[in-house]
Amino acid sequence: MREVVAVSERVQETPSTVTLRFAYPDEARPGQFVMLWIPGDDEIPMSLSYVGRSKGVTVKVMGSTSRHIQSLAPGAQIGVRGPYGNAFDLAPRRVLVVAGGSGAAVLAPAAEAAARVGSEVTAALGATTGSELLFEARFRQMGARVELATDDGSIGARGFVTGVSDSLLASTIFDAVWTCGPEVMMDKVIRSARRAGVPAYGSVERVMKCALGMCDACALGPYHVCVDGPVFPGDALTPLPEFGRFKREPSGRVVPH
Amino acid sequence: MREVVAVSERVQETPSTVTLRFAYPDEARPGQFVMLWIPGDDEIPMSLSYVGRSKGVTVKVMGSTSRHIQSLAPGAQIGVRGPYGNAFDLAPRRVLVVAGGSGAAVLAPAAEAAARVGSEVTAALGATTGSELLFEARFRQMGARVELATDDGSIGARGFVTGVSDSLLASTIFDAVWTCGPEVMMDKVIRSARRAGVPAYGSVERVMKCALGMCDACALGPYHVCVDGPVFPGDALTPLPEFGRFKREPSGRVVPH
Amino acid sequence: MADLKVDLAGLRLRNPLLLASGIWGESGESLAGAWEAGAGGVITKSIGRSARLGYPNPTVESLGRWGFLNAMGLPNPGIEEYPKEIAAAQARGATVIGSVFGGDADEYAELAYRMAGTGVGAIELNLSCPHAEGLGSDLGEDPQEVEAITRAVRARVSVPVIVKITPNTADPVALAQAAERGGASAISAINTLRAISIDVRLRRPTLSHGLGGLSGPAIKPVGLACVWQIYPKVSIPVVGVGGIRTAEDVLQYVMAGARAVEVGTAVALDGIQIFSKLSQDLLALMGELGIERIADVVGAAHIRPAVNGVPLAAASHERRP
Amino acid sequence: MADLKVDLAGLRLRNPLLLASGIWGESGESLAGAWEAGAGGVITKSIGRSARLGYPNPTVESLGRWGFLNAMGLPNPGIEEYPKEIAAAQARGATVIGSVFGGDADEYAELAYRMAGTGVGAIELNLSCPHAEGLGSDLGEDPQEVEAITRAVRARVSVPVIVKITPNTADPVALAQAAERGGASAISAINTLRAISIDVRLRRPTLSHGLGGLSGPAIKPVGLACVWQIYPKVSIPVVGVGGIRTAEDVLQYVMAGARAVEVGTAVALDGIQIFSKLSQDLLALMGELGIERIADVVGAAHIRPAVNGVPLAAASHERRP
Ligand SMILES: Cc1cc2nc3c(=O)[nH]c(=O)nc-3n(C[C@H](O)[C@H](O)[C@H](O)COP(=O)(O)OP(=O)(O)OC[C@H]3O[C@@H](n4cnc5c(N)ncnc54)[C@H](O)[C@@H]3O)c2cc1C
Ligand SMILES: Cc1cc2nc3c(=O)[nH]c(=O)nc-3n(C[C@H](O)[C@H](O)[C@H](O)COP(=O)(O)OP(=O)(O)OC[C@H]3O[C@@H](n4cnc5c(N)ncnc54)[C@H](O)[C@@H]3O)c2cc1C
Ligand SMILES: Cc1cc2nc3c(=O)[nH]c(=O)nc-3n(C[C@H](O)[C@H](O)[C@H](O)COP(=O)(O)O)c2cc1C
Ligand SMILES: Cc1cc2nc3c(=O)[nH]c(=O)nc-3n(C[C@H](O)[C@H](O)[C@H](O)COP(=O)(O)O)c2cc1C
Ligand code: FES
Ligand code: FES
Repeated sequence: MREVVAVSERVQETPSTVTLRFAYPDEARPGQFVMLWIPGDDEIPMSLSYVGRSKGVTVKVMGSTSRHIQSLAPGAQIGVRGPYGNAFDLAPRRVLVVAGGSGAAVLAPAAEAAARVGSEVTAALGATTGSELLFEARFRQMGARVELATDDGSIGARGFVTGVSDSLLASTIFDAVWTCGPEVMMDKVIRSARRAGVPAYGSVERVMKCALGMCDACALGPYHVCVDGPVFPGDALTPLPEFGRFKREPSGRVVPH
Repeated sequence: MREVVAVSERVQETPSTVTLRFAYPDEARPGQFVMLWIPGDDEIPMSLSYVGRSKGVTVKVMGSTSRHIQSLAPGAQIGVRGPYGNAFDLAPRRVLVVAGGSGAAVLAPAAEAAARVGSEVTAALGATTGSELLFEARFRQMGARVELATDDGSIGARGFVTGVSDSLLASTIFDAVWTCGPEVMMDKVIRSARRAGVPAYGSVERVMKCALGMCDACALGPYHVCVDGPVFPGDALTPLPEFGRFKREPSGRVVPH
Repeated sequence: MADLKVDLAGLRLRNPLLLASGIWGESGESLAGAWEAGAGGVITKSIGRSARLGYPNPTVESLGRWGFLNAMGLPNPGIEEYPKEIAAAQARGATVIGSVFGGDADEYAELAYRMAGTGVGAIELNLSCPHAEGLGSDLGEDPQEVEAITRAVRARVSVPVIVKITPNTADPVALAQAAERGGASAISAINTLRAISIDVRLRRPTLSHGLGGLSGPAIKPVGLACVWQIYPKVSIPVVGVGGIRTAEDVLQYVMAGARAVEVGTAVALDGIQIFSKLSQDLLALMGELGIERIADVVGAAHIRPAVNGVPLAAASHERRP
Repeated sequence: MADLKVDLAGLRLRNPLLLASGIWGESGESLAGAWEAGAGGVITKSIGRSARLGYPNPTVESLGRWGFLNAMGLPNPGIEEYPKEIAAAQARGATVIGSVFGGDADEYAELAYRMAGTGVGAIELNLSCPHAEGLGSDLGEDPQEVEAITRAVRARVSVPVIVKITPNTADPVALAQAAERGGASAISAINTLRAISIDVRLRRPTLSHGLGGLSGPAIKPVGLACVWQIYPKVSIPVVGVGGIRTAEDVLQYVMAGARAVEVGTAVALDGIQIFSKLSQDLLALMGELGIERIADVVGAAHIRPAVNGVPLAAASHERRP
């Protein structure tokens, strides 16, 4: 059930990304998300980028609500319900994290938790440009090996992060790959991991309304992202005709992704 | 919430009194009552005369529903909800039990439980005639000293049971008196006990509908018999102008007792 | 220190928490007990012309923490007998509101007149009992009847007249407006929801009357919606009823538009201490939220405030098609 | 071995447990999933003429185990797009019932006609959405509209037409009888109850639309009462909906008069396994109670049986005034 909480801290992570912190009592695991309500505006799904007692979401501007969220100052009241969905399995000894854009928001707490229980973390982070690289310092702080890629080459390798992750997969042995980002990117990462014989897990996004497995807004093949996901094994995602190609708009109509 | 259970045993205790046994899971303490529903007929309050897992009620014919209950054979389905109300405090070392008519129904399990934890039980049982004496054997079996009185003198002392209890109170030291029966009788018992310096407790009856402390049908002075009773300290009962004199009919109208 | 006093259509209440009709309402001593336990006013059982036994038991079915089903069948001692109960409660200082039910406008008017004669602070017209054929709700579902009954009562009594409406309707606003046209001083909403429970082993309803009324926490969102709908459409005060068990429930009703509330089922769930508990908790909650007087936030949820400094007109959902 | 098959107005169902409209109903794969999880039939999301986004979030408010408030706002991809979803479900063998909503009789008829063209086994007319102005319930509260809409639909389609009625009415029987006069093959009851939830800290409703509909266990006694009232007053079958979560709930609805039931909120509370669980539990319960076929006990609670051998006429409560 929903709690109304006050924003305790606002951190501008990159020019387009802001983290809001707030106290929210329910326990959460990395990978899970909350429904975040801006009273008077929309309620949207947001992965938890911090899962301790002081929770956090890291929001990229996409449209009016995410812009509204970014404008919130400490003290602003927001509605939070959840956490919902499943989490990353924190077992792998050597994990490769592949993040595109705000995908690092959900992967950072998972990697942190894995590192805390002894996993070796390698992070491939991608962004359009250097200033948009999210949580680079946070990954370094947890002791991860960090490789960067930017579309404009301003920092790290020029081009997509899949280039970086492909060469990591070719050169290093991993027990799992975790990825979050645009679906075409995740699709590539999952396929490369499969070729390297490494199980991959991707966190996917679909329109969320109830977040309770009822309204069907988040239908993805036979799954409901809100309860069966958002984290899926790559082998479940790649066979889906819609993965990387189609999504449903809020009306339920299928549209290109 | 109500359970539908089957009558497991029917015992004709006296010509006018029948015990029905049935399995009912909820824990109960001696003094408490249940609401007993005869499907298609009324639902009426009945003290538990047996409070173990196999519970029991001991019913005297008063009108059509009690007659209907008495006609039930093993296997018959009845609705039971409860137990409701408070219970006798089982602490007294030496307890005098004064039962008029079916009053023994609720006093027997209380005396049994007290005897089991080491109380000395004395029982003064009264009835119109010898064959109507209820639970005499049961009191003897628990090791109680038993004194009898009948209106017609067919067994024990002739006259009201209050004669017997008065002389017991005069001759013996008790730590408590428990009584159940007609209110004029209980009123006398309570007053005698007070004179003897012994705290008395009486189990009283009023019309019950909800048994939940809501509908006010069982109002007795400032009390609701269903939740504040049915067991009251004598000192709470005797000051009430209605005790022994008035009751409310199902409409709520005050009528002579 | 926050203040719980409210003025309900001229009736001054020390707090907005009224004992709902039909709960602890048959005996004057019970009414007095509820008053002394902290109720801001006590509403009597609904009283009719002559004594009614009500339906045979079972008259109540418990749904645990969710509430109850009941079909009491309007038991009451009749208007001849009842004034002495009111007198007993008044002698102890209670603010009493007299509830009446009848079969037509004349009967309501006559009963209200006699009820007013006892010196009650207000009259509540039960136009909403969901399980008594030809009485209460059967009339209360029809706006024309509601208006006619209210008008007939209004003509006979000078104390405030509260019309209690049914949620078993397509349009609670129409009923409330009809009552207002008829001269009602206030609306109370809601009575119980038409409901039933069936035992599958016995293959029959568990209440002797079959149909009954659902009360308690389960119906709170429905009562709240009725108050929400009615409040902006009438200019008389609204009294909220249905499922109130916590101070937050009270404040939800107040913000939906209620100037006072009635508490029924919670008395069975929590005991009569519910009144002092609600008062205390309400004061604490008001303190926490910076609310000084109940009256200050009546209907507050209807004013769409700027949230977090962002005026709502700019928010996305007011723009979407 | 007890048998769960039922015939609903000519539509053969392998069991009486239908997926309620609006739950898992936007995608053909979800419908197929519910079918494969054991539903006896699946009802689509209510479909309109063209794509509707629905209301902005929050569209749902959880009340825990009691159920939900929702005001989805009838999101749907429109009747142009939707047939491919139905085809996907049918390709997996599902018995599909197509739900439609509209703004007037012509629109309902047109939509039903196009829906029937997809080969659905039956049509359900959503005349009962409590939170969409000018659609659904606004029409469905008026018996004349219900009759006219049903008649218009009946004239265009030959499959069974189920009319889903609202509980937000004084008289569910009048609505059901209107549907029957209009040519309905069956009645389904109920849709959600008009309800709201308010946050006292934010001083505003928590659903973006304000008013919403209450579903889930909290409303079971109300849905059951509607079925109980309607069953003896129509000669077409009734489908029970509202708060069903256990086999006992199902049997209560059946004994109140339902030939089949719909399950909505329980899918969110218990997962889609609810269908196989209900089937198994229902078979076990029927075995325990000596019931061979669902059809044998439809409406059984209306027949006052002799209890414990004592014929009811002799029982006291039938004699009391
Ligand atoms: C499980 C999950 C976790 C997410 N985690 C994050 C995160 O950590 N950080 C982050 O920046 N973003 C996250 N998102 C995406 C975020 O929810 C959308 O960016 C946001 O809803 C956009 O809203 P808007 O009003 O700003 O944009 P709009 O202009 O309304 O829409 C832009 C796009 O956002 C998507 N969107 C809109 N409404 C919803 C909705 N109700 N549910 C899902 N998608 C919607 C649609 O694809 C739409 O085309 C997550 C989404 C999901 C499903
Ligand atoms: C707490 C309590 C415990 C009781 N325990 C026993 C018991 O152990 N054994 C026993 O034989 N009797 C007991 N009674 C009394 C029993 O409930 C009544 O005798 C019974 O209700 C009579 O019903 P009837 O239909 O046979 O008689 P009716 O002809 O209906 O009425 C006869 C009298 O019974 C009383 N009565 C009727 N209906 C009710 C009702 N709903 N609630 C209370 N009293 C009613 C009235 O005083 C009435 O005048 C108890 C009553 C109470 C309140
Ligand atoms: C046992 C019982 C008896 C009731 N009797 C009456 C009555 O006589 N008159 C009336 O107007 N309402 C009566 N009601 C309705 C309540 O006053 C109230 O409107 C309803 O129960 C909803 O409030 P609650 O959820 O707080 O109980 C009765 C309710 C119950 C539970
Ligand atoms: C999220 C949600 C969406 C719904 N959408 C529809 C709908 O589109 N059409 C319809 O007729 N009923 C709709 N309903 C009502 C359900 O079909 C059902 O009548 C109601 O929820 C009561 O059943 P339940 O308690 O089993 O959920 C919806 C209910 C919910 C909870
Ligand atoms: S968001 Fe409603 S089913 Fe997933
Ligand atoms: S029987 Fe209803 S209050 Fe006691």
